[in-house]
Amino acid sequence: MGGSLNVNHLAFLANGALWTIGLSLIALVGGGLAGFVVALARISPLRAVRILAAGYVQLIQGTPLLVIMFLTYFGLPPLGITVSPLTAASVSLTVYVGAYLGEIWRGCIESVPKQQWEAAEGLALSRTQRMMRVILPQAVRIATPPTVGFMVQIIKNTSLASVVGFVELARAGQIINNALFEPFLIYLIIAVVYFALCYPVSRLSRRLEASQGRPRLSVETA
Amino acid sequence: DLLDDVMKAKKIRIATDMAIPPSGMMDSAMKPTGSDVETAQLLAKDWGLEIEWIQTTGATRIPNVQTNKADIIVSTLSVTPERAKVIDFTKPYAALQSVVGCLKTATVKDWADLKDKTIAVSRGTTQDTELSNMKDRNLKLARFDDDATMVTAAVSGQADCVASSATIVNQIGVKNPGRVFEPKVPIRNFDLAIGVRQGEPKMIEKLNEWIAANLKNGKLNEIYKKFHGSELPPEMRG
Amino acid sequence: MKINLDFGAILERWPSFVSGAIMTLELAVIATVLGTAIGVLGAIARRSGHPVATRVAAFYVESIRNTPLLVQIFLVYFGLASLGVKFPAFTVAAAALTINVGAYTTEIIRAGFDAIPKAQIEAAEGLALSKPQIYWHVVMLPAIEKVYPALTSQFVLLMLASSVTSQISAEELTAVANYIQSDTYRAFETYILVAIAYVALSLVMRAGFYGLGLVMFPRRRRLGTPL
Amino acid sequence: MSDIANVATGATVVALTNVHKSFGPLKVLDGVTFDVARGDVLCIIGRSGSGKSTALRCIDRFETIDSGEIVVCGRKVHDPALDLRALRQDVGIVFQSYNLFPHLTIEENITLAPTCVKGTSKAEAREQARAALAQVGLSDKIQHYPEQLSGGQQQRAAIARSLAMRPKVMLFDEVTSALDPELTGEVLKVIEGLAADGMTMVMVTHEMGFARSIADRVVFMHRGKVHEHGTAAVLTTPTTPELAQFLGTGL
Amino acid sequence: MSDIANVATGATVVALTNVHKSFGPLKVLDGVTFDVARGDVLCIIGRSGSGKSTALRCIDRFETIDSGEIVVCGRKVHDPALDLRALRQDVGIVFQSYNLFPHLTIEENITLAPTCVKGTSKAEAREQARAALAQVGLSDKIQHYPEQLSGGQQQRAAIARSLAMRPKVMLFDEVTSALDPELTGEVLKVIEGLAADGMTMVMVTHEMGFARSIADRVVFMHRGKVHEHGTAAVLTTPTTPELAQFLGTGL
Ligand SMILES: Nc1ncnc2c1ncn2[C@@H]1O[C@H](COP(=O)(O)OP(=O)(O)OP(=O)(O)O)[C@@H](O)[C@H]1O
Ligand SMILES: Nc1ncnc2c1ncn2[C@@H]1O[C@H](COP(=O)(O)OP(=O)(O)OP(=O)(O)O)[C@@H](O)[C@H]1O
Ligand SMILES: [Mg+2]
Ligand SMILES: [Mg+2]
Repeated sequence: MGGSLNVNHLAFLANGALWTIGLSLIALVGGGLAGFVVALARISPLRAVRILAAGYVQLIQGTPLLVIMFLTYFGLPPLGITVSPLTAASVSLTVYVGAYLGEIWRGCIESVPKQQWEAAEGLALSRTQRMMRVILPQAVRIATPPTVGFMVQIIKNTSLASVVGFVELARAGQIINNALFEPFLIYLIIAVVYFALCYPVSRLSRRLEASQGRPRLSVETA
Repeated sequence: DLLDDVMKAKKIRIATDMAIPPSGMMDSAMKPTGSDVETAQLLAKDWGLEIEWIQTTGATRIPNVQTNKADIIVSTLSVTPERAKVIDFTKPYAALQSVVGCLKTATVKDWADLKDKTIAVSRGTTQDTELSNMKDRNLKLARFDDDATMVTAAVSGQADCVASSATIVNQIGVKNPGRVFEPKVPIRNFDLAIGVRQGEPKMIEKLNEWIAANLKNGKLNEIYKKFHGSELPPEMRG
Repeated sequence: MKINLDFGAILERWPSFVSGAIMTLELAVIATVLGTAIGVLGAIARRSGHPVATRVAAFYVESIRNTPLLVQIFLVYFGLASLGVKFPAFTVAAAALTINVGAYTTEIIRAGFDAIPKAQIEAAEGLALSKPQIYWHVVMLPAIEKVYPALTSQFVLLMLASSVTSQISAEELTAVANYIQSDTYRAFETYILVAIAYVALSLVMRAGFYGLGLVMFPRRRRLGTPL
Repeated sequence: MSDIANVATGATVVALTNVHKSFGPLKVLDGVTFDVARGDVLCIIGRSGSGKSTALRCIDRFETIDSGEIVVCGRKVHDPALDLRALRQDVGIVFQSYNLFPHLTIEENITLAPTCVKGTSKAEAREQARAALAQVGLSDKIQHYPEQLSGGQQQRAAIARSLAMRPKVMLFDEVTSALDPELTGEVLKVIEGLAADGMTMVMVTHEMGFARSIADRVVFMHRGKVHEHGTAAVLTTPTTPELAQFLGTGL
Repeated sequence: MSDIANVATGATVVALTNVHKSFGPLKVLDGVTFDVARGDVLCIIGRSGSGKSTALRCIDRFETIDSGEIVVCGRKVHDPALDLRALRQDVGIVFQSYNLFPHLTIEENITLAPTCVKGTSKAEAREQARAALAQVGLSDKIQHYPEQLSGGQQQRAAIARSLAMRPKVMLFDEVTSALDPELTGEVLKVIEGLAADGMTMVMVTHEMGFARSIADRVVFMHRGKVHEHGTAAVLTTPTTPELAQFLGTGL
């Protein structure tokens, strides 16, 4: 044990960072699809669907991601479903991100003024046409900045995938620190790498916000 | 049957936490190393198997074998009756010599001197359980999630005493020459065993044979000495 | 493959769970109160137009928001130690969480300030109120009211995120769970109970914020439109 | 019922018969009855809160009613079996707040419904958009986005959007009250033009001068009831004290 | 300068002399000069964008000016050494959009400034609030929140809030244009009452009828200049074609 930081360690960290990016993309795509469904379900004309979706959101938003990951990876096999670490991480992140993005997007859809719905209705557009042609295009514009902002949280939260065996950035740093015992140095490096991944995304979301003149009211995880 | 499956596949999946030096860790080329790692490698070589490492964290060692994501655990598992209700253990292949270590300069001789001192310990380890049960000794424990964080706390000055293996206690001074720790108060020795999910008697039997043979021929002792700096207890070496 | 779930051994240890849950809640409450204070000051600094104050606040917010909480906690804990400063783990955990959530509340409250129509401030200026008076009487409460849902969600998230302070030996809910599960090797039972405990805690917090909202925004209560 | 018979002969296009409507405990329409003949302009006037907008919205089924009957172009509006989208092809509605779709150009705003709903070809819809915009005097703004237009221009574009669906009846709800006096003039001129072309219209308005000059019939609503009802002459010689008072303060 | 001398004798309360003001390239005030004597009501009229609001806002230092001079109650408004809060104790301003503080009751809205700024005791401030609300006919709404009031009531409460500071001059910027005709009537009645009590007032308004009946003097602004200036008589017999046109389209 011991030694000092060498190029192998840095390569190991870089590999971890790649997993961080990969998992983030999976989370964004999977969570995005789930979030879309959740958002539509939350404003569904059917009461049962609305309640179901609201319950899902409440449950997921009240549970730490770590626990969700754990229960997905180790809780499904006894039910006869085998999951690889990648599947487990993807499913958990999808379920988790879907709940948050769904809520964010529902807010955006609802913030399109009611008069726009009525105007579209008055023009005899069907419900689907109203949604697709009038409401969603406007909601997408509103939703872009908070969605990009939430991306930052996804990037940081993928660190919890270590529980299913992923050696992503944070876990890679931990493993190296456990060999070298240089916590200050190593965590500083990790902080810098995360910052380098997240800051451009934050900046982008701010730029988008500024271009819409809309203050940020979205929620972020720590 | 687990043993048949493993032999048929010519591959064994071994769960090890690579973040608990000196049992499981990464060398400077980022390859797995440590006493548990070499023990597992010896086993695989003897049985003519290939190893697939299953990286675990402290919390996921057991669920990994329970849910058949790993075949066996070689990861400083110490045997307690409570744990034996959940998984099956082999005969011990090594022992953990637990001590309370403090700064060399500290005047600590016995348990009474440890009163009111904060002792860092790895959460949920047998040392933790042991010290937690010493209610009448008024110990103050600070529990960390793993050995590495605990050692880091000691190295950085957040803790002045640690309860761990003698190996780890000695390691602190290597990392920070300004804070040399030495074993002060022995706790006791714990047996370390290989974990297998319940209901696999053939696997347990075969592992026990292997352990007995390698304790006898001194190979396990050699590995232990290489990483921990001391020999296995004599009664174990047989 | 089967796992026999047996909660008996875990449930026996309910006092540890309770004390862990209490510490989690304590951490959340402390960080919420202090984080709100930081948020208000940070938001004022960000809007002050003072070049140094604005930049310091912006640096604080960006560096916190773009790095993981775990890394921040390690840096605070080991950083303080290498300066020779030692505090109990609970203090460090509470401090790190406060610093973390302070950055998020700064952003949220700033958005609340920005959402106050300029006309409101002009009306107050027209009544000869001073700048601090305007902030206090006209801007603060409506701004917080506007962002109250976002703010409370942030604090609930903080409570969930406080689980990482187990890494620096704070004995909160996750720490207790880790202890119990490595002592008994009953990870499933433990995690299921922990999930239930966290959901319950988040409901408790939401209920608390709802009640607080009724007290803080009497208008909402009287008009029957609570947040 | 006689009203329905009338519709069949083509004389009556919109008929409300004894319509009641409450929001919770609040009675908003309390037995409203009036009708509009083809080609007529009906102005609804009255205090704020007297139920004018609600009456208008009921005609296009934006609100349900508690009892009574509304028949528009021969359709029973509150029949559960009503084809809602067919009704709305016959009826155009324009609100106070324009409600153009901000993400579409004026042309796209106008062609959206004809292409989506009626299956008009793109080219033809564009042709119709051009015609409708010419009608409201906005031909040069066809490629602009709504936010690039002044309030009066936006309101005229909204009218053009409804006109492009070639409705049989147009409903206007205080279409000028968000505008300053000068922009109001522009919009009123467009509506006058429509009246001259023989469009059937129901409009809620606060512009008494305008109502006087354009209305074939006037309905004065008061507390959810039709309080007076007659030709534009009632605006100069009111017969109830309430209307007199309303007109007195009305400017 | 003669204006300042006048102020000293108490005759002139507000005086603008050759005031210029641009927003970037846009010249909004282009040499505006007028004054208001104690107890007089001055109405400013003119098209949208002609600079009326800007002129009013300059008087209360909500905008800075590029050149010229404004003197209010003997204070040079654009003197850098001006005590801004003292000026605003002398001048009350009421905007088109009410701007009541939504989280405070009407009483709290009114007592806020007297207690914070003048150090009036709570009890006394409450007494004054009651008096001011009586003056605007709103005594029964004292414990309500703004959103529980109608537009006209909100606007009257805003006037009461300004009155409670006992200003020497009141500025009104289109205080009725967000209101329907009936609510407008309520507010205008309050302002008439103030005029009768001898309050000095400057108001921007679109209500020509009202200006006619209440104004001692009228200023017609056009493209940033005072285009006509005289007694209320100019509203019936305008001397410039621009004013004649404005009055024609103004309703
Ligand atoms: N969706 C609703 N829910 C509850 N009450 C409503 C609703 N819509 C309207 N009202 C109430 O019904 C009454 C009549 O409203 P309506 O909009 O028809 O009045 P109006 O005559 O159009 O007034 P205005 O001139 O102010 O537009 C009002 O008191 C209003 O507050
Ligand atoms: N803060 C500002 N920045 C830039 N331009 C402004 C600003 N305020 C006003 N203007 C412009 O100055 C001109 C005069 O504005 P002002 O508000 O004084 O007009 P007004 O006579 O009050 O018009 P209205 O009757 O519409 O209220 C307008 O063209 C307006 O667009
Ligand atoms: Mg209406
Ligand atoms: Mg103006």
